[in-house]
Amino acid sequence: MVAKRTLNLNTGLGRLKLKNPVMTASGTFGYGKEYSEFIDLNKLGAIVVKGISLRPMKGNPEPRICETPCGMLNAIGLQNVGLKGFIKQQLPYLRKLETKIIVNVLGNSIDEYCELAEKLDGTGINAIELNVSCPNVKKGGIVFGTDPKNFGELIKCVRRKTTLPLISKLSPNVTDIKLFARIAEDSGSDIISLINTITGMSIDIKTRKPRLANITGGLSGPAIRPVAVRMVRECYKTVRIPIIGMGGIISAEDAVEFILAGASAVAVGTGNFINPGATIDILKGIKSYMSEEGISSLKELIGAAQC
Amino acid sequence: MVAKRTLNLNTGLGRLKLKNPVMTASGTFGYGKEYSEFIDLNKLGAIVVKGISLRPMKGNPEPRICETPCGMLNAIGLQNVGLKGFIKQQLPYLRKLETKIIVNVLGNSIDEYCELAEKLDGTGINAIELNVSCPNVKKGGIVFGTDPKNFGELIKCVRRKTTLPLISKLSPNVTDIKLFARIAEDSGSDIISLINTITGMSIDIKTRKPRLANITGGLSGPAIRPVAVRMVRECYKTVRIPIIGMGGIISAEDAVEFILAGASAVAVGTGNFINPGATIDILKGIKSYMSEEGISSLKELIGAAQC
Amino acid sequence: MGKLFKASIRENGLVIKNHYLLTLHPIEKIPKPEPGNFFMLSISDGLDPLLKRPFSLHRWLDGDFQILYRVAGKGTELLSRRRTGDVLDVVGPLGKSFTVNKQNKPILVAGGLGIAPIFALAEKLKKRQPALFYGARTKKEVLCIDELKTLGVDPIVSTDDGTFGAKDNIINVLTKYLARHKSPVSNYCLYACGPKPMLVALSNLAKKFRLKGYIALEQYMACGLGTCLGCVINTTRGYKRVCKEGPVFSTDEVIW
Amino acid sequence: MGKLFKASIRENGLVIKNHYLLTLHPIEKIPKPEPGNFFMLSISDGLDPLLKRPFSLHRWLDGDFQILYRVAGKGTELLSRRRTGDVLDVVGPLGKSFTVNKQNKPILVAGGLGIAPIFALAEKLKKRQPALFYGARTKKEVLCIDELKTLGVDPIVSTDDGTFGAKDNIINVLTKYLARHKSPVSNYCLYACGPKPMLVALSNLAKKFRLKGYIALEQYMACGLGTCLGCVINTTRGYKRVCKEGPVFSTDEVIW
Ligand SMILES: Cc1cc2nc3c(=O)[nH]c(=O)nc-3n(C[C@H](O)[C@H](O)[C@H](O)COP(=O)(O)OP(=O)(O)OC[C@H]3O[C@@H](n4cnc5c(N)ncnc54)[C@H](O)[C@@H]3O)c2cc1C
Ligand SMILES: Cc1cc2nc3c(=O)[nH]c(=O)nc-3n(C[C@H](O)[C@H](O)[C@H](O)COP(=O)(O)OP(=O)(O)OC[C@H]3O[C@@H](n4cnc5c(N)ncnc54)[C@H](O)[C@@H]3O)c2cc1C
Ligand SMILES: Cc1cc2nc3c(=O)[nH]c(=O)nc-3n(C[C@H](O)[C@H](O)[C@H](O)COP(=O)(O)O)c2cc1C
Ligand SMILES: Cc1cc2nc3c(=O)[nH]c(=O)nc-3n(C[C@H](O)[C@H](O)[C@H](O)COP(=O)(O)O)c2cc1C
Ligand code: FES
Ligand code: FES
Repeated sequence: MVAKRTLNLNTGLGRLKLKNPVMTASGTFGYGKEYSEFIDLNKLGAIVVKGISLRPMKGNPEPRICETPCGMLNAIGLQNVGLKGFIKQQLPYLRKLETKIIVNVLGNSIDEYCELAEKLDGTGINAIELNVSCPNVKKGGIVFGTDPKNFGELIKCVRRKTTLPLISKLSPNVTDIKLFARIAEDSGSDIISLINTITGMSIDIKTRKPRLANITGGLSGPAIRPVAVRMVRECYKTVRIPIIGMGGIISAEDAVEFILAGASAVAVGTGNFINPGATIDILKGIKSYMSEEGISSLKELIGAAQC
Repeated sequence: MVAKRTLNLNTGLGRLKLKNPVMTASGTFGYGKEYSEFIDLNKLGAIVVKGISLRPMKGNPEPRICETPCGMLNAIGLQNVGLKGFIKQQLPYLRKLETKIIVNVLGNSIDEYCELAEKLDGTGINAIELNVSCPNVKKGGIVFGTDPKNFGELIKCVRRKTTLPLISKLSPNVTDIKLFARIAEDSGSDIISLINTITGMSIDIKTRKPRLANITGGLSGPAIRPVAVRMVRECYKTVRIPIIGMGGIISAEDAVEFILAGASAVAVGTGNFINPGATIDILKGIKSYMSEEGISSLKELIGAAQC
Repeated sequence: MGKLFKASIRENGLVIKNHYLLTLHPIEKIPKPEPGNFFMLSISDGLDPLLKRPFSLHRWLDGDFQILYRVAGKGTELLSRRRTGDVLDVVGPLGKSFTVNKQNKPILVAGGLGIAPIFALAEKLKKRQPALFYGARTKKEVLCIDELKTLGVDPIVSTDDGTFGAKDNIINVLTKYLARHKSPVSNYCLYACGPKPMLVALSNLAKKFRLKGYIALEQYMACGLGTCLGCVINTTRGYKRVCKEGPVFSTDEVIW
Repeated sequence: MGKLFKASIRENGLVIKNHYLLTLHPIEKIPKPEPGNFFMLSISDGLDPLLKRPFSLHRWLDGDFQILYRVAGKGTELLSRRRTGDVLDVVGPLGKSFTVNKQNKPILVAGGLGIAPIFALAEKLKKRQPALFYGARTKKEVLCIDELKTLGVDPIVSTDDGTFGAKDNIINVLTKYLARHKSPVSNYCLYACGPKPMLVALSNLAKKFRLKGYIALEQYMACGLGTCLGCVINTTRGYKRVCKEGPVFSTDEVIW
């Protein structure tokens, strides 16, 4: 037993220092405000906001979500207020919080990503996360998340445009996630985060139509956790840059599993929907675990799985 | 409403004709006998037996399985009695059944697969399924399930060695399943079956050890169903050869979902563990569905999803 | 406004086939819900079903509250098996309630289980003697009649098979009523909940008679809090979240 | 031998902290289970937990049967919340039962909750006056003493903290007993269930005294029917399935 007050929960994602490892996953926490009724946002390690594009996006037609066994499919289609809207309407509130603010960005071209990165530099946010893996928007154009060449080029270009810590978010819809982790590292990413959703589909047998208007969607939630843990472990064994682990985390036990696998921080996604207090419950639970196991610093746990 | 006795459940997997679309998934039904206490095996469309190798295999150390949210991980390591043992001990019983017998085979080299195919030809079985995607056995050697070149070569070679209908079982652990479906078709497969398990991992946070002695295992069960349905649909839109769909089928509704997505037959895997009568319950449920929806022939449902 | 709390089941009784009345006792004090507000209820102690399910306020009983629900699928089926004493996780009250305009005469319209939230509104507005039009498929599915009468609200009922009230569509009945009471029809305000075809017909009616109308909509939900953007419907102002900008919308903004 | 059937809960009562006695009433007639057999029980109406959980026969009550279980994790936690009247899906009886040799004098050994199946064996063998050695951590965790006495079996108990019986490890107690009763010790046959370290010690003991010994093992299971090959343990004859070749194994065949 270690007294809880002497626990050191700090975690370093390279230059990005967090007071604790519990973050939110992009797209599942709005722009933060909505959850302030339920939890003290200042207690979070970091908030990652919904993916932002240069211009506002309308998103996909409805229905956009459906439940699947221990998971859900979503095809939101990246509806968002656009960069200007975000900076004007959302950022002032977020900047007042005593937590790190990470902006998830997405574009249809390398230029768009670069412009986003450039314009976000100096706005007071703490890091940029590249969403290259969103399976829901299929512009005829370029695929970034599953094409190694495009993926590397994108990161290299964005890298030149920002001094902020750069997080590359990896898609699980690939044969070899290690390859993408290595490219992210080699191309100048400070951090990788994984996993984004796995592409799935569900059909209503009465109407014979897909349950989502978009036909396919991204699978998230506890169902995908074993896949996510495996991928985090693979990446941990492959690269030296820190990892943000996510995919089906709903309890402290789940979060610890990711940390043992090699994640320096964890993000809670679908878990926020099931329990709006999930992030804080998880933070408390991690502390209890550390205290019970006699571990005083989170760092001792990162990657400590015996395999 | 269509009277149940006039329903036509026949389904053609090319030359392989089944009296109904309900099959068992390899490795989840033993060699059939064990389930004869629970169901009438003669009512099944087909039985696919546990993967057979040339020589007996010991399998992986234990623990070999663990439960995950709405799914399970397994790393059996392809324990089996070997080809001779199978032909001597298991086949006589199976051949007496009034259902099709499909043998799932696996090897460490193209030669081994070819020898298996050759020796199974003329034993009275009805088809061979190539297990190229088992994620649990990692012989330093060749990867078949996730390498397009090896995959195609393997099928071409085996094709020359057998006159039996040839089923290629696809691994979901790939960036583009359509590519593998196309290669299977072009290389002489009569049928494709999908999906095999998705590679996953789980860590016990008390012991800090992986829950499986093999570290990683294959994820199966309802958790993976949305991924499987999506992949079946993608393949259905890509190739003309028939598809056996599987991945998380535990009820008739699930089976119908796969058929609507494009499967000409479905295989029940983990569902057999949850309910030893699952296959027969599913068969009955498909009949009820057809009867209620006024569909007299299964063929009308295959691929009939509106997308 | 919403809160995460635990509530114990006081009663979960079968009302008619497949329909249950659930009385919940919040273990801590919760903000008073208004008609049109909803709650997200956890169904199971395990992970299946995973997501909470949304249900409208049916009745507020001074701290306790009631939900009137129908077994529609897996979640509601499992909910119907929960028993007195079981404890559920609940988030709420959530969403926008019905906008009540003091000037106008309220006309309430319920189709089928749309009576669940409309009853709450009838209770709130009882002093203003709202008219209540209530359509159902058949007599057996007409709910809450005695309770409505106790409130002093005497509903005008129609059924598809004529086993209770007129054998007519409730929107037809309402149309005839409005035609009869033509002057000054602009004093009326419509408040409705029910199946989509009924709400479409009602919206057309509101347009035709130039009436203000408010309708409570349903949509698949994940968070219920406005963060997942999963529950949108299309409106004249773009996609709007049923859980946040709704579930009550104005008839003239929804694009069907 | 196994059968898929539904059973309703007659009682699911707390015995001591975290331990419950579940009495199940099969809705149809089932084959009579033998000591060492087990049943696979579905826990939930949903998909979580997904797999059935294995539990040993504790007592056969002329058609009904009992399970004595401990809350070990999620599945057993949820099982402990099921109530009288709930219906569970069950598969069983499964596995190999204890091989009872008429010539030998039976010595039963239970560690902790190993008493669950050992009790069943004691009941079966009661006429042969088996010796029963029963180790537990502390007095509060010593179960079934009165029931054993009713059978005419007077257990020799030891606890880790000495709050009941000797303050000793039960295998030590047994060793001393065997040393005292040395001639003719080869007449004894051991039957045991308990935690792994106890079973290892017991196996060594059996070897030392050249006794036949049978032990009931546990392993994670998916099917319980011998088809998934998930539940193996290593033996002198290679990997063997606990659900099919076991759960009862001979002490000399298990490779620890
Ligand atoms: C704001 C709001 C208030 C509601 N109030 C009530 C109420 O007072 N009483 C009541 O009985 N029901 C109400 N509903 C509907 C209720 O939420 C669904 O019936 C329930 O979620 C179905 O869950 P299930 O698991 O049983 O069904 P599922 O198995 O998930 O689905 C069964 C069927 O129900 C439909 N469905 C599922 N979820 C929803 C949903 N969120 N909204 C609409 N349809 C859905 C599905 O499309 C499907 O056809 C309300 C819904 C919303 C959004
Ligand atoms: C043949 C057999 C007979 C059994 N008889 C009894 C009995 O009479 N009474 C009783 O209380 N328990 C018995 N068990 C153990 C019981 O099956 C497990 O405690 C139960 O499955 C745990 O489920 P859970 O979901 O609560 O735990 P989980 O959350 O799945 O796991 C909690 C802990 O229990 C362990 N565990 C899980 N499943 C098993 C398993 N199948 N065998 C052993 N350990 C497991 C896990 O490793 C973990 O440490 C028996 C097991 C077997 C194989
Ligand atoms: C409704 C929803 C919206 C999401 N939107 C985004 C997004 O805008 N950008 C992004 O990178 N990931 C997005 N994600 C993916 C999550 O951030 C996360 O990677 C994924 O859901 C897995 O974590 P989980 O299982 O905890 O939800 C979204 C996920 C969900 C469920
Ligand atoms: C315990 C177990 C053993 C399996 N063994 C094999 C095998 O020998 N050969 C094979 O091709 N697939 C094997 N599989 C994969 C299944 O055939 C099937 O593709 C997969 O489990 C997905 O279906 P499900 O979700 O219905 O189980 C095995 C699966 C399980 C769970
Ligand atoms: S349910 Fe998540 S935004 Fe409405
Ligand atoms: S549990 Fe499946 S073989 Fe034993």
